[in-house]
Amino acid sequence: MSEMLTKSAARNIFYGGSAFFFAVFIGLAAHSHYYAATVSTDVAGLTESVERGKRIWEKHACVDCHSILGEGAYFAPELGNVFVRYGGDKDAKGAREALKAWMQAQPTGIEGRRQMPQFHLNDKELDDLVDFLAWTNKIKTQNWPPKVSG
Amino acid sequence: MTRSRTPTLTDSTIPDAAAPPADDWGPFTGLPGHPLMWVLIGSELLVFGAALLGLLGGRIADPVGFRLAQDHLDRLAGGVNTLVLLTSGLFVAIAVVRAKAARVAATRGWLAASAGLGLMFLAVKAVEYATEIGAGWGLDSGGFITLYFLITGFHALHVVMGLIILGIVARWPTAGNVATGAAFWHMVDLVWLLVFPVVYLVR
Amino acid sequence: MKYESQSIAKWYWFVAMALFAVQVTVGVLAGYVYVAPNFLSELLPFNIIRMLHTNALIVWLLLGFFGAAYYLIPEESEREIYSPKLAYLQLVILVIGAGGAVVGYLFRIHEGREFLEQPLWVKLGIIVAALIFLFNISMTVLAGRKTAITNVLLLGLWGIAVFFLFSLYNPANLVLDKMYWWWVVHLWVEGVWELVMASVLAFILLKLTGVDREVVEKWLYVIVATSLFTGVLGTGHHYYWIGTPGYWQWIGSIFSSLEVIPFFAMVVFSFMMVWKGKRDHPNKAALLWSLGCAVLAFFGAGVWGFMHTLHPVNYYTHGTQVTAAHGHLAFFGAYVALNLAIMTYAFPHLLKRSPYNQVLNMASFWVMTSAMAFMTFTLTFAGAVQTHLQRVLGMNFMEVQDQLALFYWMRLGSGIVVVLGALMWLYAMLGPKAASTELAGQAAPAE
Amino acid sequence: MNPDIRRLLIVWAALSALTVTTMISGGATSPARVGALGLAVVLAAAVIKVVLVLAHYLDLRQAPGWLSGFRLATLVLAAALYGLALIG
Repeated sequence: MSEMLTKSAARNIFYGGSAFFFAVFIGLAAHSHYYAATVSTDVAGLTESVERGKRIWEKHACVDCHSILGEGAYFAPELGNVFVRYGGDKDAKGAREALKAWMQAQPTGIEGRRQMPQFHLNDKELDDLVDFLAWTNKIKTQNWPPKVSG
Repeated sequence: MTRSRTPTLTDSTIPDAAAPPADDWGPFTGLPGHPLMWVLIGSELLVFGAALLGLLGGRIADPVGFRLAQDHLDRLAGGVNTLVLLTSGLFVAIAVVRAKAARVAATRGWLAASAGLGLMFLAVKAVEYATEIGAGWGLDSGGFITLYFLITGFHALHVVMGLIILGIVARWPTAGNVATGAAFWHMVDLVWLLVFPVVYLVR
Repeated sequence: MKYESQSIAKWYWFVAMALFAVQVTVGVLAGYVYVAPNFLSELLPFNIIRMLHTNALIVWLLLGFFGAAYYLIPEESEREIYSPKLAYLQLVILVIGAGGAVVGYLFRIHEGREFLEQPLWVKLGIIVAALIFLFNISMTVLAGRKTAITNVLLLGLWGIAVFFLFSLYNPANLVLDKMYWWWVVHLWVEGVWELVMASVLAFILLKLTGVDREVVEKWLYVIVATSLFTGVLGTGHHYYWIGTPGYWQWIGSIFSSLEVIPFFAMVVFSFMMVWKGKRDHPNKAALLWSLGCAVLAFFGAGVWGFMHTLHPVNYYTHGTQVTAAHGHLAFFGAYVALNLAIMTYAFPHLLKRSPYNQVLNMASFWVMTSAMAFMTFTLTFAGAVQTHLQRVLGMNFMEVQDQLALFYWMRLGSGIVVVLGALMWLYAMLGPKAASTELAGQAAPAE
Repeated sequence: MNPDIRRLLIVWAALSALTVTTMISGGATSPARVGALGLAVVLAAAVIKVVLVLAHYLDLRQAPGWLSGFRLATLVLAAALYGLALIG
């Protein structure tokens, strides 16, 4: 039966098996795509200002200090739920003002404290960024993070 | 494209040592079917074993929710499907015997019979799924329902994969190919022998 | 060196070595900012330092892989590289892209997704370079002898290029952005990179131990099969908390627990090969790096990955220093050590020397490895404390970070030692002896 | 009859009988709960079936080392499943 013990048969099983798992993965990813685009995110609330906020988030590489939904650098606090940490669930306006004020007050320059750069965002950009963070806060994340501390 | 004439270190110039025979697969030698198929079989058994342990572990955390969902399963259909797969396994095992005797037509006939039962399994499963989905169940319902769909769905995809493999080995029905394809099919069968009692009956 | 065009590898590896030095140096800088946060905070903020650290790592590892491909494919395929000119063109594009990215980062020119911060023009350059590379390599392989090593390596390299394309997709919906971002990141490091790793390791061991090719190649298929059978659906362990459905918790937990299998198989494989090997190869340093690679990958990627991959654990540890610990040892073990192994093996051939500076090279292995292990333990403890204070007790992030100061000092210390080890290694590779130990032609040691 | 096929038929008959046993003790047609003893029967039948499939359908009787390895693994798995089932 040595004809089947060849390496070319091994290669075929390797390719076939991998293709099988990959096909399963693609199928589940397609379902997850649908889920993310309909169930877990606020699609109606994904306004242009939220998108602009996301681009500002990217332009300044915020993810290279902060994490968002637990991904990113771990140098600065998690921001996926920062809106609720600032009380945005109870007082959205107050949280917005507090976040903007925080951004504008950076860097603190306090010795021995981690410093956040001043990005010179104008008021509209700050609003967009807060819109993005508020939108992100509404993503259904299977109840992560465990504590509001992020 | 000239070869370098520089004297070189010998490890690049030593020809590969005389190769051992192609059917020497170390510890895998002697397994029926291709050794790499057994790597796949082993991986699958680990996956399903872990999933079943996960299911019963999850059940400890939420016994009531699990029971309420589980009571809606069609246990009779699950039992019938067990018999279908076992019979299908018999047919494919006979196909292996015939393939060893190089009886191509008989081999293909038994493979086809086996695949037919595989299709019947899928049909029964589809009826079950249709009822359950009609009752509002979905892959992301959570708890028992999610695990039920994941485990049986992943198994059903293996049946589909098995049908494809049976088709391929029916096209090239050498003894080795048929043994390799049969090994996969039996693995699908074997997994169901554990899935059926644990998912449907443990309650 | 049997084929002229293998010397292409040398130039790729020179660039890789330079970026290696940059990567570890910037890493120490980042570690220093952790303990002295005001340092350079205006001139070079942490986010820029970090993208330099991670991007330099990724690019030098890729350059190392490209070099490895150019080195081993001629020997495996038994012919010269299809077009050395294209290979050098590819290198020039990559150097311009990498250099442009580094300088750009210093001036805040970057995009903003983790690890994919390269400006669009650099991404496109990478894609062009990858296409040139794949064309060149595939033409060589197709025309020559086909071995399991070239097969697997080629599949891995094609996978790298294909999945990189997802770096161009950046939708406004953060969840979708993250979902496909992992198609680059996870399917690279826990998918196709493993194919490159396994095939390069197989090549080195084949050469160093003299074990039959037949045996090596069968093992190779077994290992890469388990990598992809587990690793593809193992992507699920990144889909727990980013807005994807809950079923990934089960899929991710089950499949990624099994991702340890291929790494374990690589350890068994490497030691078996050495044990069964008939050859007493003089390049002991290359052997040390190869075995070290398998073992450290097993611990870093396998064990440290498993530690926090089950979803009930990950719920608490996700995005803490535990991840940092795992990331550091996994990259060092699986991919840094692999590159250092193949370079250590191949450089004497490329320079037409007998193996040189072996003692220094091996010393650098132990220095770097001990320091990385220490760093990993430090970060693991930091992560455990952080998880408890922040995720269980709910303490504020910065308060918790203040509690971790001691760990960050120790991490900085181990980082400095890593840099020393890296410099030792670079000196061993490029220093004076490399230029003086002329190979005595036919009097090469019996191997 | 070909002895191999006769053997396979006997194995198939045994597997079918065990399946019917499983369905009865597992209450496939009744809504009643399954007790500890019923579960033990169900899982024991499953283990025997798995081993029969391994040995005869998969022909692992040709490779006794592998067969006993798989048998042990199945037993351990079934024992763990039984334990979890009793707790839950």
